[in-house]
Amino acid sequence: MKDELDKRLDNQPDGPERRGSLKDIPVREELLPRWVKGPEGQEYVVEPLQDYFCQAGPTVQTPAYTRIIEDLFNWARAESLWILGFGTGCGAIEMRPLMTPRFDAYRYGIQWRPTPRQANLFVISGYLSVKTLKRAIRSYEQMQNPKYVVGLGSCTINGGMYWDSYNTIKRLDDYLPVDLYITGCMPRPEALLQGFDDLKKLIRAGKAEGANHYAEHFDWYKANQKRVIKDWDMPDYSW
Amino acid sequence: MQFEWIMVPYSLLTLFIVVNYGLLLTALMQKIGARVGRRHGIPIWQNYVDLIKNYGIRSSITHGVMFYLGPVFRLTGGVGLLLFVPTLYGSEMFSNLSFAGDLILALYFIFFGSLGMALGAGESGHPHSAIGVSRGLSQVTTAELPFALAVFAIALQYQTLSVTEIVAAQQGSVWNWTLFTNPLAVAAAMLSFLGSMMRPPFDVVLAPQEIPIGPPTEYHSSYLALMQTNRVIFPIAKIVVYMNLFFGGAATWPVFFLKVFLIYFFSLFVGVVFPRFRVEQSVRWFLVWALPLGIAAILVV
Amino acid sequence: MDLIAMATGFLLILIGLFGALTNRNILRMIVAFAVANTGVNLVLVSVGYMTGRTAPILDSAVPVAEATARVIDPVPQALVLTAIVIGVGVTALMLAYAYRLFKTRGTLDISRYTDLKW
Amino acid sequence: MVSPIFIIAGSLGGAFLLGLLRDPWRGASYVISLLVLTFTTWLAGSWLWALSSGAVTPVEILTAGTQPPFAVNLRLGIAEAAMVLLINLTGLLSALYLKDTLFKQGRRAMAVLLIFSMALSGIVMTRDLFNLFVFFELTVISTGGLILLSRDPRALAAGFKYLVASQVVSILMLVGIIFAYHATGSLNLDDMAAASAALLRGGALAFFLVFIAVVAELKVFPANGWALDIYESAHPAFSALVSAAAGSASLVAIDKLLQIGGPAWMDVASIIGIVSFVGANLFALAQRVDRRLLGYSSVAQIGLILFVVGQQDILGERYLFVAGGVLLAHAVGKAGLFWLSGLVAGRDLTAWSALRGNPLLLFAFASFLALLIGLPPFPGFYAKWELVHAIAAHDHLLELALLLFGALVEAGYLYRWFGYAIKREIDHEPIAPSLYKRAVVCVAVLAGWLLAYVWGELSPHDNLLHAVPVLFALAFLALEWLPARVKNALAIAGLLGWFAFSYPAYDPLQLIFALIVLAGGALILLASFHSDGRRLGFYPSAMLMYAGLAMLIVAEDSFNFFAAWESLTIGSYFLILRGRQSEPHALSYLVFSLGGAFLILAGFALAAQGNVQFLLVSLAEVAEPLAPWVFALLAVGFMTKTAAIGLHIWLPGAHAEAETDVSPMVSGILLKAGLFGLFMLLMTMGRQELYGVDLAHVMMWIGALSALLGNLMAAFQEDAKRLLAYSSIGQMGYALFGLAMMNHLGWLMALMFVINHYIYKSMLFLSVGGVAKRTGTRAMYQMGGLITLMPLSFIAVLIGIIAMSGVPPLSGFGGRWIFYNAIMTSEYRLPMILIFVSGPIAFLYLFRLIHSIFLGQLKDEHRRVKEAPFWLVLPQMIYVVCLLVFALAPGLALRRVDAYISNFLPQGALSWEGLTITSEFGYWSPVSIMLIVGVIFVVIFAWLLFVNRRAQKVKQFNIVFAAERPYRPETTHYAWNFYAPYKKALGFLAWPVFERFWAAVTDLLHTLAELLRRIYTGNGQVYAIHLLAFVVVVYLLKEGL
Repeated sequence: MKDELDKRLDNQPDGPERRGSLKDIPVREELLPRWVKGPEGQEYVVEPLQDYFCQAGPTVQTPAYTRIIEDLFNWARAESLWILGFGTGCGAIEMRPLMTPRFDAYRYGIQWRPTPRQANLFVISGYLSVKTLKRAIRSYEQMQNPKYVVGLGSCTINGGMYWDSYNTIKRLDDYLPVDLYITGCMPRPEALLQGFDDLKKLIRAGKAEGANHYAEHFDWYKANQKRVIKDWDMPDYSW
Repeated sequence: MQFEWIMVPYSLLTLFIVVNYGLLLTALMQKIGARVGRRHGIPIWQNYVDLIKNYGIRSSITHGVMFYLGPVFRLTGGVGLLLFVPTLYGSEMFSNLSFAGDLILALYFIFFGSLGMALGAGESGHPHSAIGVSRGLSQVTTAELPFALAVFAIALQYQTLSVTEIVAAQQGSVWNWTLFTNPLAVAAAMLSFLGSMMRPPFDVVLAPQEIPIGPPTEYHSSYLALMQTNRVIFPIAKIVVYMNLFFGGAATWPVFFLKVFLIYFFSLFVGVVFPRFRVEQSVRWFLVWALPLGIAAILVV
Repeated sequence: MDLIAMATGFLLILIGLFGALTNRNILRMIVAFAVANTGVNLVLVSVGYMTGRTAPILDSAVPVAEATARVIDPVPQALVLTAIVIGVGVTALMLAYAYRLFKTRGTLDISRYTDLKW
Repeated sequence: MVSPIFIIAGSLGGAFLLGLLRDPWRGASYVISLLVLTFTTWLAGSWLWALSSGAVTPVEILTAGTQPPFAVNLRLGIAEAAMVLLINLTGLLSALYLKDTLFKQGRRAMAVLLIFSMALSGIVMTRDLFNLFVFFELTVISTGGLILLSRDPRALAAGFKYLVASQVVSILMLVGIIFAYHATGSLNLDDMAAASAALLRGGALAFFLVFIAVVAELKVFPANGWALDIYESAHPAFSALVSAAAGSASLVAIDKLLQIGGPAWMDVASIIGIVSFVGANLFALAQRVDRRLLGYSSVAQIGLILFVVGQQDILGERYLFVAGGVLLAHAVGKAGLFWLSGLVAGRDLTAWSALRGNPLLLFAFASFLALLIGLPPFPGFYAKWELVHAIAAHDHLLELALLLFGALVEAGYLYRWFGYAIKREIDHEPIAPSLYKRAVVCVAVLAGWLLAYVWGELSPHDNLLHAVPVLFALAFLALEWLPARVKNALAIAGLLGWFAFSYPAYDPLQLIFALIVLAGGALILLASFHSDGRRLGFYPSAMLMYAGLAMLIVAEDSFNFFAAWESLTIGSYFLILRGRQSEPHALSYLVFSLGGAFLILAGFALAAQGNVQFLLVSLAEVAEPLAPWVFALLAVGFMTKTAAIGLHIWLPGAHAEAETDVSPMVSGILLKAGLFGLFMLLMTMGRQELYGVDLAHVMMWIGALSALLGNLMAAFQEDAKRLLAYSSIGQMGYALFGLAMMNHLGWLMALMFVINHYIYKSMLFLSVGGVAKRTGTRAMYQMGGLITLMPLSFIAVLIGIIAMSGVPPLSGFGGRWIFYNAIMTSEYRLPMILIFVSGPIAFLYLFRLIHSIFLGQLKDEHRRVKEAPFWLVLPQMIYVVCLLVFALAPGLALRRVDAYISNFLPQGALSWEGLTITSEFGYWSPVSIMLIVGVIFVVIFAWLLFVNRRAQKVKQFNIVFAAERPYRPETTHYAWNFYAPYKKALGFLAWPVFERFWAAVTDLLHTLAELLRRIYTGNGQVYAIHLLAFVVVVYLLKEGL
């Protein structure tokens, strides 16, 4: 079956190249090009990665308006931190108290959103296994510019106690542009609040341009990501 | 009444007041809800910040034309509903564009935004959006029912479909309010009101996390900003209808603010007390508890 | 006299019909129908019979002038003649059928010929 | 003139002459036989011509130079001449048809054939009882001979059973004759009739015996097993003779006897007839073999004519017209079908699909069936019209019910058969190539249409074959060789031309309906430009439907109304049947429609009280005890067409399975016929009360229930076209509800629904049809994401669903607004609740429709589909424009109608001042709404475009998926069982209660037929016992009565 497909792919203009690139990385079966028969009998190849996913890469989004408006926006971004509700590691447990009466992060304009589309802050909560990294990258890329990454706990800085683990990444900044680390194992909720406050300052100062940094150094990040993620089964940039 | 150009600035003024009031009111309601949980909750101006933030998001994606238009439909629905109903009784300035149609127009225009939004959400291709729409539509079939019956009942009662005339008939004394002249209809309508406010126990449509947040799952940045704008206008526009029909309307802005607050508060109050219903539970609940009230209302009139 | 004839005729009809309906053998059925036909003919004749009159043959014994008063009704007699002829024809036809039926199936049992039903 | 005695003498002479010929001279023998039959046919024909033109008077033919009763005499009047012509013509045609067989069998067989037709002619003409017996016996003997023409070995046994039965019959007859003679002293029928009092007093039994013997010769149900065997096994040409000629002759004989028997015996004949009609039709339901089915049908038809014969006292001078109409239609139709069956190789009903390759024979088949059932324009239609009117006028209601029930069952099994022919796999054996056999069939078709014309001329009504729309439709039969596109252009021109021509004559209400039917029909036909080839059968059917509709709206009397109703029913049946899987649905459509039509017929007949020309406006004058019943019958009849709940089960399948351009026709246009009928009914009869129940109130409930359940069931459909079909049920429910409110605005609302439903349902069916055409499926969950590939279809659906859901600013809102104003003055409030419930449910199915097809995930196999064909899209776009125009200016259409309705219901008219429409209770300004909404929308859209100008277009899998990615589009498209929670809550309301009910009814009928027909054991003796038992039972009942 696969040979058959190869043959047909060869007949397409850029078939051989594409096949080569496809063969470099292990591709999940559902993402392999396949022959499809239309209702009127026409046959054609569907290439899931090309056809289902937008292939464009991220671009640097410069501030669009005058300085004063951008400042207003930066203030608003700082005062309206919407955290993606995605606990990537054990540190997620420390975020829950922030919603409770004792810490009540809502007071500071910090809220949680269930979808990355609407969130602008991604808290990587502790160690990040390779498997989760893939999901984290995808979620990060699906957030809209400007977006911020906060590394929570030592594990995101240097691997922490998992520094020699076969399964976790050591330095989060190699994979995603981190705006701020909150150290500790685990950092207390108070530390988190302090961290968010620092993040706000960065944002207000216009220094939290991680998303643009990511776009600028996209190839570098991607290479790093692909080095650890062996079963890369998605487009390079997940819109 | 006929159209006059002066209506445009007047309507914009209404809109401006309602948007600002809505932004504050929504935050206040959230704060009250937070207080029930012994929290302080968001700052009162938080909605402004969120709104500006969302307009300030630099990038966005689109899934297609309908996706793009969905929030436009949504906000048009909210603004239109607000402007089709006179906001203040007896004020020519705040009668808005109500010359275009009567109560029935308002009743049906409620669906305009939801329909457009549902279509936009549908084009995102996200299954959870579709699931949310499916739940929302299912729920609305019975949730709107007692309200429709109540409207019919009071239209019969006052023998008119004109909102202004209905309000006029309730003037004079508090006891002239429909609340007291036709309590059955009001009870039915207020139960229906609960169902349309997207608050517990009838908020499985949004079900955060399960289907992330239902129809708007894919919406973000300025789309979301438009929807947030609608989110503050639309409930108030709807409450204005309720206020005019059942609670004597409002002749001045302070009365307006108060009544809108109280009606809104009713849904919040119920929401913080009761847990969430599943869709079929809420469908049955409206049929079993609210519908008989509505039927009784039209039979008694 | 005529009553006896008529009764006999009816009896024959009944016997014939009974025979035709109870015998499965086709030939027996045909014979039974012949009996019934005879009965019918007897009835026909007996209806036309009038006591004390003579046969409706206009010869020297019965002058034409007295015929209406002296002969029995001639019409039934004529009918009987026709009926007998027809009866013979039908009987012959039935026998022909019986013959051919037997040739195709080798049996004369009418209950065997039920390919067509319902 | 040549004496009619030569009809008998000629045949007899010919038979003797054949006896003199030598056996090998087959050709000469055959020529002689044909010449003889031609001669007798000509003779009978010339007499018929002379008699009917009044050139001569009926003749008495004396024999033996003596006056009756001393010698046999014959008589030839106009009826006898027609019958003799029928017999000899059938004989001639059968002889032609039998050419091969006769050549094989030789001169004896030919002689027997001549004797047979001679004997039948004799039965018709003779006035002597005993002579009648002789001719009967001759028939028996020749039948015995002719049965052997068949190559079927089973025919032999059948022949013998026949002889056994005829022996019994002849015994009865002879005994009867002699005693009858004894009682009256004469064998002459006229003398006996004169002395009937004496005969009936003294010789009641004698008369009974003769009577029952002749009745038995008619092969009445259930004493007719032998006859059925003959029909099944004999040569079809002979069966044609038996059914058409022998049956007719026996009927003439029974007619003669009833001159003696008088009214008392007429009743007996009626009862036997109607029992035979219903019973045989019922048994026929279970038949799978074509000729046996035709046998049952023959028995039923003869029973019907016997019933007519028995009703001659109340039919009066129209007796011959009625009896002749039914009899000739039966004879031609049945003979034609038997001849046709000789061309078909297989004996199973489904083997008739072989006809499909031959349009001419298929047309013949359809014509014969229509003849049998009595559809317009055939004689049976005129005849049944008068018959039903007569019996209704005399309050024979049970007979009326049985008659209509039997006819319905008959139509059911005959059209099921037609469905097999059109839809089943083509049998491998083709139809026989014999040219002369086909010619015979064609002659029968011609005869059928000729009779149709003659009966039209004879009837007191307008001849349907003079109606221009019908002729226009029939003209397409002659134009079938043209390419479909040319025919389509002709059809459109015809519709528009007729509209322009009739335009001045319409009143506002008719104008609205005419606009929808004719102009709207033309618009839908634009879509038909899409199909190429010749599209055989489409245009005659479609134009017949349109012709019926066009005539319906201008009909002034009940006859024309009903004729139009039947035409549109038949036309649309053929149309629906064209769909690929539509066989069972077309059948259920037809059965329900005809059932409804029969109710309408009964209603008109009751209302008319014997007056066959009954103006529709006179419905208003129907008196009290009758009026509510008339109202109920008509209303239920019309509601069958609008698919009111309970009578709706035919609709989903019929509309969904129809072809792409047929669905909008039958949904957008055809359903309106029922509404038009209801309009007509309510305008003339107004409110009616039955047992203190206001029927309008009942209708309101039915309308409300239809709206609710129609919508609810639509929400649970997976098939897009079925969804639309169920939605039609709901929409028609609204319209019915509006009508039943019996107030000004209610009617206006109904009318608004008429217009709106036409526009958006036609549009939706076209777009969904186009999508289905491109994707090759109708299951919505298999589609998805087609918005970018089929944007125009999407726009059509989008506009359609906004309009349909009643959301401002499109035109559906106008309907809702009028609805709310209308219910303000309604007397009843409870039914509103159901309407209120059903309103939001419409959103469910509408959203599902657009979402599952156009939004969501695009499937792999649809990645390359193209926009629907141009000709399908064009009308959709026109509809979009129409909707927008109608949304802006509803007054264009409604203003005049509003004024017109005021003639009937003056209270509550709308005011159309300026741009605002004002009612007693509220106001509504369509243009302002549109402008306001438009301006707000544009402003917000512009703002969004400004702030969101850099949006990145992404593809279908670029969605947030809980940090994962979708797997396949099929598993990501949420579409199947879309309203699962809703189904959990309210799904029980959509249980197919009515489907099961009607299925149980049909199952019951079939099971009954299957069980009871086992009395025909196949044993000749049993048949003889049946016969005797029948005689005894009839006698006992007669005496007991």
